[in-house]
Amino acid sequence: MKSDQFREIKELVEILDESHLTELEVERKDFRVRIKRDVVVSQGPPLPTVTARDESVLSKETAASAAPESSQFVTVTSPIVGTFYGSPSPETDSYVEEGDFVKKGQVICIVEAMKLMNEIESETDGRIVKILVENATSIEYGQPLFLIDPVAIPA
Amino acid sequence: MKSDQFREIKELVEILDESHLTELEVERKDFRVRIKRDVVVSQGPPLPTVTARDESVLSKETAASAAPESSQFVTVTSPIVGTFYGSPSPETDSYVEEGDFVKKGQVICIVEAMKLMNEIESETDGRIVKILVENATSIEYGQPLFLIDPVAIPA
Amino acid sequence: MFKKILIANRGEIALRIIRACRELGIRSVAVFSEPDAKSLPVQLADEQVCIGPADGALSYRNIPNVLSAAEMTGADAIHPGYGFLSENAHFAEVCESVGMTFIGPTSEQIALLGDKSKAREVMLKHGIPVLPGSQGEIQTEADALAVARQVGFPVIVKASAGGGGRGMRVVGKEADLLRAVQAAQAEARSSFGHDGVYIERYFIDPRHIEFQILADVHGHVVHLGERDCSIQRRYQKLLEESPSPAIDDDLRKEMGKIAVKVARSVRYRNVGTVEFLLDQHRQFYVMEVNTRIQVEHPITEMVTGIDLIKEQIRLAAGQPLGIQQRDVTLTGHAVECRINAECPETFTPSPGSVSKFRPPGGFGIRVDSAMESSGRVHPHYDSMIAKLIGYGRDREEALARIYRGLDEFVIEGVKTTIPLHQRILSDPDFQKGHVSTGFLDRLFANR
Amino acid sequence: MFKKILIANRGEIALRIIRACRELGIRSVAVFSEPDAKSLPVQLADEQVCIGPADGALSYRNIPNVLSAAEMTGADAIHPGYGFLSENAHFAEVCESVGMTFIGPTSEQIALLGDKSKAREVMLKHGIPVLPGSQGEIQTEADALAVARQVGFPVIVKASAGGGGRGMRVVGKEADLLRAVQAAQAEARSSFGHDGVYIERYFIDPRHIEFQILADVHGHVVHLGERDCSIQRRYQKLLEESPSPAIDDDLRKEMGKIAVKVARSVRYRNVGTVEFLLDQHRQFYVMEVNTRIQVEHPITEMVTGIDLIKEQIRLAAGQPLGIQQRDVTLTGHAVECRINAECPETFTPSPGSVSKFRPPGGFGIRVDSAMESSGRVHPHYDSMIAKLIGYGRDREEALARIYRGLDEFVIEGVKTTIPLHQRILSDPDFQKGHVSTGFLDRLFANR
Repeated sequence: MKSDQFREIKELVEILDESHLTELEVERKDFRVRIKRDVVVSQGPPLPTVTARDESVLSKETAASAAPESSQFVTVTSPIVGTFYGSPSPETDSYVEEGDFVKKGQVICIVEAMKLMNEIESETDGRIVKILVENATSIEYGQPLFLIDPVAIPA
Repeated sequence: MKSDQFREIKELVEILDESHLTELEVERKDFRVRIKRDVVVSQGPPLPTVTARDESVLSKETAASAAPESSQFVTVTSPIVGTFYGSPSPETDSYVEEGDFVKKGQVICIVEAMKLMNEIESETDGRIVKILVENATSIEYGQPLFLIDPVAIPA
Repeated sequence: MFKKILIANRGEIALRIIRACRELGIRSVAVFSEPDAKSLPVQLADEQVCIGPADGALSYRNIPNVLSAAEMTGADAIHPGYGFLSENAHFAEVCESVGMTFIGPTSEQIALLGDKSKAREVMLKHGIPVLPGSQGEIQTEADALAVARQVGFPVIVKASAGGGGRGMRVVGKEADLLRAVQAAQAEARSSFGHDGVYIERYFIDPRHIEFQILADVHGHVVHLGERDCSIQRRYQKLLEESPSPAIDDDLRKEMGKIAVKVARSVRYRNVGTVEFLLDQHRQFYVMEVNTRIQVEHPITEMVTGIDLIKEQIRLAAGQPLGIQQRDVTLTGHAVECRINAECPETFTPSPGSVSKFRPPGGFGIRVDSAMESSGRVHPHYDSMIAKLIGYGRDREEALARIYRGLDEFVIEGVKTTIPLHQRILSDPDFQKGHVSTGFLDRLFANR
Repeated sequence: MFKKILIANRGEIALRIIRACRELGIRSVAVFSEPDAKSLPVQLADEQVCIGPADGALSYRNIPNVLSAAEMTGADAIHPGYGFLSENAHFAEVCESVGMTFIGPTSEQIALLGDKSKAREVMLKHGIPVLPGSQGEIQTEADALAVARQVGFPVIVKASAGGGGRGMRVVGKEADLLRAVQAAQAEARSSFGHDGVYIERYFIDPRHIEFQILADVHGHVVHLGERDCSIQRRYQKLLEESPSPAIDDDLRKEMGKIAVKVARSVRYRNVGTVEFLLDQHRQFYVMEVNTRIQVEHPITEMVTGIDLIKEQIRLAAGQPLGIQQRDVTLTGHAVECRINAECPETFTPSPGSVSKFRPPGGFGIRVDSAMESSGRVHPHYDSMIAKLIGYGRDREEALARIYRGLDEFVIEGVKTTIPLHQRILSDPDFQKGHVSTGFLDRLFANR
């Protein structure tokens, strides 16, 4: 995180702290901050808590378009380092498309590592909101692959 | 000044800053902090100003007794590095004693440097509140030698 | 020469390798576990790939992820550093099979020299002085007794697959032998998955001396003199120096010849270290060969002027050694202190945030560290946070330098072994060069 | 040997001297001006005395305060560093008169060698090659014309008391001579209080080469080889290296002999530097002698292994030189980059707070600096905040090292000359060693 981001966080903490509200959230292109005041019964003043995330990787993928409200979604990340493939072979259809409904345990992509094809399964029932990686690109450990909305129900 | 003192000052600034008061003063054994908010007409929030002084040297001399309110006094500091003498020679009386009234320009001590005796003059009319240095001790540049109360008038 | 090297390691050795790459004009790829995302090597490498979570088994030891990262970045070689995959023969073999250069010896050499009793057999065959003991692993109880009687008590029972003090038992008298063999076998089985053990004569208070070896693929081998690593705590080295106060030119020549012979006996290539035990009568015995770069390699660099990591890379690329044995001279004296984030009394690790890190500088001081102010000591990994190296024209100057460097070193937020090093350096026996592997225990006993 | 040394300086050289004292077991006293109260040398010295306000004339150049501080702390010697009082003959004389050891040559030697035209006369008398020019100061206009015609144009008019480029005028043709002499005299009068000037032949694009000298009180003198300081901007050195790419063993022997002869001609003692001008035909001329330790002394330390500050202290204490000329060998190659807090394009100073300072480390990298994170660059003083020294087995390795070091160096909050050094090091002419005092102007002209 850059030092000017720290500065901004500090300012936000102060803004909230001086108000009577309990939560403040600011989101910008590649930077999101949420500050919350826990309503606690204590002897000291209420302590604000800060959650900041550098979402530059995420924002790179979602471009500047209206990003879905990601906090309610499940992010499927890559458990291995390798090459992402959305379909079993170049000739066949993709495992899933955006908007598709998937079941927990359903194969949603493969990651090739050392000539081995590793099938990646959905961790939840839900709707594929966003595929975050282009076909046939290199991905690292922990890289977000899919956003799934777990509360969506097929119409 | 120790780092925990800095931390304390920071906390105090925050306390004042979050209040609607204009001044806060805390005094402890060897440490005193005064924080003031200038009541200014500005577009930004009022800026607090900090004045902190490490009075460990002072407190060493004044012991635990009620320290005089030094901010109103003039401090005479040494303009040179050398040895402090309160009298022209070991046989003679001191130039001044605590409680004496002095005139601006009056010699109040000598500092010996490289065998030369440098007479130090009072910068102001007033009463010698405190002699801060023992006779015949080494002193560095800028070291406080006397506290003078410039508003005191001979009875 | 390689165009891009992936560094399958972390911390100071990853940074050390990145620096060498940069000086050679080779691009570097840092792989990292999640908690290391902001570490100095990750900042300073040309490319970065996250390969797993904090647990080293799932990241830095994760062969598929490391190799995938190498493939996807187009690296043509992997430097394993020390620890992690550096002495993993299987990893070296997989690298070989996919055409990725493993910067180190061949997988067969790693496998052979990693099996201590097999390595012992090979060396015996080549007339290399090894510790008196069993020829290969102990097969029967009678075997154990016969060997122990022959070499004389005390003896030490060691696991063939062992290292770092595990699977070892010192036995003072015959009555305790069989129980010790069984215990060592059990420990070896659970630690290394192989219960083979062998027996050697046990020396009280020897020196731990090791010779640095360089070998090219054409069979040309030189040694770069010795390092004295006698200051240890439970087989963990703390402070090393080169040259050794116990070794003169004649003994260096003699031991160096044996070190080179050891390398030749297995057609060794790349850098390696031959570890010796040296007794008080100038008798020496080869203990084992380390098939990787050592933590303490910088002291050899300081006294020889040779950059061992650059040489390692050049040798792995198939380049011939540019020097002959006669070109190697040891100039001056170098000492290394390993600064660990540990309590200097109890050696319990002290992980946490390093609020301030200000390394010393100036003439004759070298610092190899991946720490910086606001960095973190992670509980998942090794507690070493810096290597401080002091160099001088002679031992006295080197010791004064490193002492001054320790004095100047500011590390706030975690406990470190700096006070322990100051104690060692202040010890009259140490100052006279009278050290052995028992030194540290005596230092603690004499308080 | 001294028990306590007062260091009459600030910044990196004060820290350098404190480090040497610590390694020799000598107590150190830091004197400081008010804004330097929290500086690293003040933190690291054994004792501290405030000697004045920010203005150097009232603090670091304040002879009574410096001497009082030495007296009151019981110091038995004063190390002046470079700049400030280091070449002040009067200060050295006062030290001598009060029985305080001035760590440097005698006051007479400082006075003689500080008067450039007088020094020239002495050297001429001893058959030392000096630049063709006037014998002593110019007395009349006719004198000036006669000398200039004899040595041939272009000539340079220099102030006897000069230094750092002030009081100098280059004259290309006869018609401009007299006006230039008058201008130089006027500048000399206002800068140094003495309007004496002399004339020398002016060389276009020479190298600036200097030899390090060590001399003991018994008249034993050795030289420690040369430094090539040709990379300059307006007579300010920016980057130095040792050995010089222009000097082979034969020329080194020849110039070294002359450097030693210069020292002997004035019975020099302590450390000193003989500055030469070297033209493209291997002709060399002595320009002047610097009677102090130089900023760039570390590169000589790196290639000789000799700690110049420790030697300086030992020599001042009257100890004999422990080495003969044949013991001195230059091993490897060293480069120094002066990192100034300046705009790398315009050279305007960039004072302010250094929010982050993270020096590079590792093999072959040395950093001499008194800066640290949250330190300050004070507008009152020299803008140099660090010296980065790169050492390697040969010039190529040294250049790769220091380039890597510059890359790694993090200094936030002020502008620095790091980008300029990277440009110099990337220049093909520089890489080939083809440099002269005109190099930097050409680099800027060729953009």
